[in-house]
Amino acid sequence: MEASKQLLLDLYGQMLLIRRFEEHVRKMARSGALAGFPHAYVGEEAVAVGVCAHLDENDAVFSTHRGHGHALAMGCEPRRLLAELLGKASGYCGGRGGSMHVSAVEKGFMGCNGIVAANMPLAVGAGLSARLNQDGTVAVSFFGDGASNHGAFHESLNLASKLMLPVLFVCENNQYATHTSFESVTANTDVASRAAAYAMPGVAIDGNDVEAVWQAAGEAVGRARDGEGPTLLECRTYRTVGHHEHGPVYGEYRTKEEVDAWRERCPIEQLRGRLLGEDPELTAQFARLEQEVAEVVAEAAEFAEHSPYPKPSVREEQAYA
Amino acid sequence: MEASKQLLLDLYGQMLLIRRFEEHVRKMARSGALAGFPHAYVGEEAVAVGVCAHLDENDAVFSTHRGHGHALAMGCEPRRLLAELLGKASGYCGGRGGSMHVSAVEKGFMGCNGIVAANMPLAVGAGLSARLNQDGTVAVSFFGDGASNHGAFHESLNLASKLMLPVLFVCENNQYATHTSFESVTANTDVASRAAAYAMPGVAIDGNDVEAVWQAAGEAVGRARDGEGPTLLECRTYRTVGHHEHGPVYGEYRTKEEVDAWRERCPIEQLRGRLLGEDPELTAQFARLEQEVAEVVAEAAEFAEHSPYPKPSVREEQAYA
Amino acid sequence: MPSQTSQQELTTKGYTEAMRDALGEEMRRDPSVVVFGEGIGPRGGNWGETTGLYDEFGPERVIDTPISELGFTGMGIGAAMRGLRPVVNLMFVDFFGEAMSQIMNQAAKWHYVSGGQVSVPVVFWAVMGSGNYAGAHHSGCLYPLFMHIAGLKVVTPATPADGKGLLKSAIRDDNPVVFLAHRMLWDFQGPVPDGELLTPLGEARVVRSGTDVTVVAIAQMVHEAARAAKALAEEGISVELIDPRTLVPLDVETILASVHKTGRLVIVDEAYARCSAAAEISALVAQEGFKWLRAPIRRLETLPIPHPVAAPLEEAMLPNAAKVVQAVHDVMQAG
Amino acid sequence: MPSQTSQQELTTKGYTEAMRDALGEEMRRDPSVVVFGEGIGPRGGNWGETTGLYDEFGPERVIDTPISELGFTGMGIGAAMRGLRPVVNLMFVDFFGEAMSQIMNQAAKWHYVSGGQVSVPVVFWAVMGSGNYAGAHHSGCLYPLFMHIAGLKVVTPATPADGKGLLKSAIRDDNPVVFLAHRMLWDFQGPVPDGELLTPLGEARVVRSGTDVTVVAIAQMVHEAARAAKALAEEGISVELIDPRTLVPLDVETILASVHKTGRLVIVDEAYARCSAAAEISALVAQEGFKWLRAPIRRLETLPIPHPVAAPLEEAMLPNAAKVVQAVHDVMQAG
Ligand SMILES: Cc1ncc(C[n+]2csc(CCOP(=O)(O)OP(=O)(O)O)c2C)c(N)n1
Ligand SMILES: Cc1ncc(C[n+]2csc(CCOP(=O)(O)OP(=O)(O)O)c2C)c(N)n1
Ligand SMILES: [Mg+2]
Ligand SMILES: [Mg+2]
Repeated sequence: MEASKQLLLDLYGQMLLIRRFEEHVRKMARSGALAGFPHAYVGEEAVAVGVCAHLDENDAVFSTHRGHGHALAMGCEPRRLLAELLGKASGYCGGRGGSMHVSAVEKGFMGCNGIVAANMPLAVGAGLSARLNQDGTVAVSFFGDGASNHGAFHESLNLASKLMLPVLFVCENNQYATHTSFESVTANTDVASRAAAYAMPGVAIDGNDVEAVWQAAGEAVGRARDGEGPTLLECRTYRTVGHHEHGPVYGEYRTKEEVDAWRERCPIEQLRGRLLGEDPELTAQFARLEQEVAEVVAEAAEFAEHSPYPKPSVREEQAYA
Repeated sequence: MEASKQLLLDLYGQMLLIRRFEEHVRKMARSGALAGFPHAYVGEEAVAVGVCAHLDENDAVFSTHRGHGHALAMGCEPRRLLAELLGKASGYCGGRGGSMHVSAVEKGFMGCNGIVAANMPLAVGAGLSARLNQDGTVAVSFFGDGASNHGAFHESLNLASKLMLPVLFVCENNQYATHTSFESVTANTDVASRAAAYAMPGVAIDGNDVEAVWQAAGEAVGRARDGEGPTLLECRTYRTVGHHEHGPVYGEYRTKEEVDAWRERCPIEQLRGRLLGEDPELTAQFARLEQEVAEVVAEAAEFAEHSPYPKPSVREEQAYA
Repeated sequence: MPSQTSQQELTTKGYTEAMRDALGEEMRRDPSVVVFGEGIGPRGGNWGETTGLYDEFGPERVIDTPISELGFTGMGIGAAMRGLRPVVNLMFVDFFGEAMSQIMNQAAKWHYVSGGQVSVPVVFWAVMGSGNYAGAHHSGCLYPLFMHIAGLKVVTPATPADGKGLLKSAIRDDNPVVFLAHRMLWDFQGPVPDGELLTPLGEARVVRSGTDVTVVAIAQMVHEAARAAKALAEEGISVELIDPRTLVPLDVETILASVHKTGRLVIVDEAYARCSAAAEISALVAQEGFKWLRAPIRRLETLPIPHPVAAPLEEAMLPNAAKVVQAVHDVMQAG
Repeated sequence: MPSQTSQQELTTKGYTEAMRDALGEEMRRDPSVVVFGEGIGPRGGNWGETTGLYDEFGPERVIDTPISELGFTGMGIGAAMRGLRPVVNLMFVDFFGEAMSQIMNQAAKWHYVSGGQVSVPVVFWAVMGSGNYAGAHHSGCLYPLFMHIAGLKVVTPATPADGKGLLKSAIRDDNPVVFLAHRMLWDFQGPVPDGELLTPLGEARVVRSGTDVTVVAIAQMVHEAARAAKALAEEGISVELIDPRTLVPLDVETILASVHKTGRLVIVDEAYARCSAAAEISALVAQEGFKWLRAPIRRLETLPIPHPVAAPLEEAMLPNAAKVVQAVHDVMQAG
């Protein structure tokens, strides 16, 4: 399966949107305009974009604490996403969710999650629902290398495999959990190899190569939709920013050199370089794209900033369904 | 490593004691003389005996809901064990623990456990203590096939392997968890193979062959004491009685034929046959052993039955240390 | 008596059987109802609470799980978020510890936090309670933990009729419901209305009317308290006995109205005392019904120690009818 | 003021710093004290609560763990059963859900059930509390869950001195202790006695003496209540403010003695209302101190909804000084 130029350009555009959106979020967080500790997806865009290209709003994506990229890749509106991050009434959840709990069910985006690894069993449940309803949808759990050491990983992979559920387990192996290197706390760091413990296919791919992600995810999603069960996809990638915006990008737990080397492998720049190499004429289109994305983000910022907060009087609405 | 005849006779005696002890417990449970739902170890004696032969009271054995065999193999007194099962003051725990929670710390027997898989992290902790104190002890977690699907398995094996702790994880794969066959709920039923997910040696052995268990456990204990880290031992065995004494032995979830076939492979009878084949003179010694064991169990029964219950007034003693 | 049943015929049924009926009826009515847990397939559950359902509905809807409470509880929650109505059978409430993360951080929160985009119609079913010398790992009540967590409902039926009527309502409820059946009632027989029975969550049952003292009792303790009330009646003390039936939502009105009438309150709760349902009921009455109180509010509860297996110890730690009689005497004397 | 400190010099310290001092001192004193958790090694913990310890004590005693709360909590318990004194850092109390099985079924039970053969000297340390718009998964208090479970102790320091003195006592205690530090006090500065400081578990602190109304407040709420008490003093209302400091064991005597004096009780608790510490305190007083009460017992707590991120919503759900003032006015008017 090879991606067409048009598709690659589309994926490029999505990655760029995530990058620029996150840059705005980071700026706001560091200035104090955005409360809390947002976890930016910078450097890992190819994973969300490559996987979600195979999904639509009928599928079910369960995301992490680092989930803005997944939300955007599922087609969430930047303005309502940003409004939610700011706790505004116009956000997807009326300002209740914020960065770590935003969901947009109409987009198949079932939510970020503040509890590491907790989304895996949820995705299994969505897979169960899909199988029972024979509706052809798939469920995706994104999770980090850190999450792969949680018991939920073990139980979820076994359940999904034994019940042959349409689930994708996408490990975003960025090699660190906060400031703890994966290697320092993990006996077997080859996550894909662990799929064998669940009689499930496990595939390791370059998570900074959006076409590779797109290809592997396409096969896995195809198998899932065909009733052939789950797949574990390990995408090896890197976050080139801090764990969150109030911590260091490097120093303490990793070197500037390491971060710089991965910045060289930026998924967006790599794709851009490759496409330009094939077709130098694209320069203008890239410039246009950059402009468009900047406008979308600026408009979202404008919208979010000027949206009102929810009124305290609504605080107990929806306490129960 | 080959076991001497004397050792094998010793292991035989221990298995016999467990068998006769459990037969007594079963009888009491079915007559109502023993309250609750004791889980008998009948058919699996070779595992406890083969492993515990390498341990002494300085080591730390963490057992399951099916733990009388482990307790006896660690040298617990049958009388105090039985008294505990009956909730008597003379039991190891003063009658508080009963079958599923009895411990005898002076014997290195850290306790049965009513929560499946919960003993695995505890054994890791004991291993940590051993490593820190450099005391040369090892920790053993016994657990069932059913327990191997619990998240605690995953987290414990990773922790023990990464920290290189002196821990043995002994899976008693008797193919069922209550009435659920392992195969019906498990994607990969080759438990030993799952050790690879934790970069740990995994060894599958015939759990009804006490010498095989003794050999494999000896190697694993040796590695642990030498600072070479944990091992996963999968002992394939079978319980030839019901899950507990108020459920069926066969019917519903397994056939009489299957149970009978495994009874043919009784670890005790097998060893007896083999030893007699090598030395027919042993007949008299076996008869003597049988007699001795019967006396021990009878004496234990007498003791336990006539021991008083704890007084209600002690109910809150030791609420806190 | 459950409210909608005045016209219905009654049949004597067992507590377990009544709950099994409820589950079967709901599965027949609504194809989105599924059940899973350990040994609930062909085995029919640890107590026969699902007997026959596997044969009727098959392995797609009656799913035997591995011993993975965290995983299959989360599976129930995720399935509920996607439109199913799972009944997750966790066997013993003591095993909720395995799945606590999913129950307290996922099930309880998504409806509110999503701004109402999703709901989580899942029932967490288990058996609770002591009285069987089962020891420290199979005797807990633990409902106070779930009462404390915002977003959950908590149900504790004391009769076969309530087992049926409340379970059906719990399955139809759009919120996560912790549904705890008491082990000592397992074979308890009682009249159950034939046909449809939907007992609303949040409505207490006045088991017995009275004028001298209000006794609120939960689950198995309802029967101990009823025995006590009968004995007290013979002495001329008139007890109003209330079974809240659901602890969240709690029918405070019925309790307050009773205390208004009697001026005295005794609460009989098999859970540990600290931060218990009894503590909550006491606090509500001490705030809202203070003006009617003539005597201290008295709590009767299980002593705060892990459950010992020895019969004399377990019996000594539990409330029972005799202790209720004593407590009622105490409050009658106090004011 | 902690009891043993009358002779000691005071130094102004931060809350975090004081707890770090306590841990360092105990590790220096007793080689069996170890600490583990996520990012508590070279990183020094999420809040700097272990900064410097890795360098001083090395990776054998300061152990960075994988994200395996169930596993490493159980590892702490097993190690404690074998003689170590682990401080298990669980980061946020919300993550106790992952490890609940080990905390409630293992740590809490082994000492009693073994008939005293083993003890389980482990501290479960975490940060709790709202006030920072962190949302539904990082804002819980949850101490009522641990109070309910027999066998655990529960500690909630409100000042740097108590952070130090109670943590040292918790580490030396032979029981499992849930130790919860409040996030909003992170940088809070206060006087800490120099040198050894062992504040006993089970001794409340009377923050302010008064005669009109007893206010019991927990953790961060102590500071809100203190502000309220100051404002009320200006109106001529004399508040006796009590910080229980440890919720198990709870110093009921100090609370009862105060209610005896004032006849009125307001409880300020940031946890959810149902089955809370406030409920427990109310129930204890409604039973043991009823005769002294002149007015209904008033609870002030966080509304029972998952924590929303939006600032106006979170603020509206929490108790604060203004609400305490209002509640005190209410009880003063009531009787
Ligand atoms: C159960 C749980 N434990 C710990 C945390 C705190 N925490 C938040 S993010 C994080 C690191 C996660 O690492 P990883 O899974 O690799 O994801 P990444 O941040 O690298 O994307 C941790 C430990 C949490 N939120 N939930
Ligand atoms: C966490 C937990 N879940 C469920 C149970 C109920 N239970 C007790 S024994 C058992 C089966 C255990 O199977 P396995 O681990 O294979 O051990 P075996 O009984 O075969 O020795 C189950 C499900 C429990 N005690 N704890
Ligand atoms: Mg990571
Ligand atoms: Mg088994």
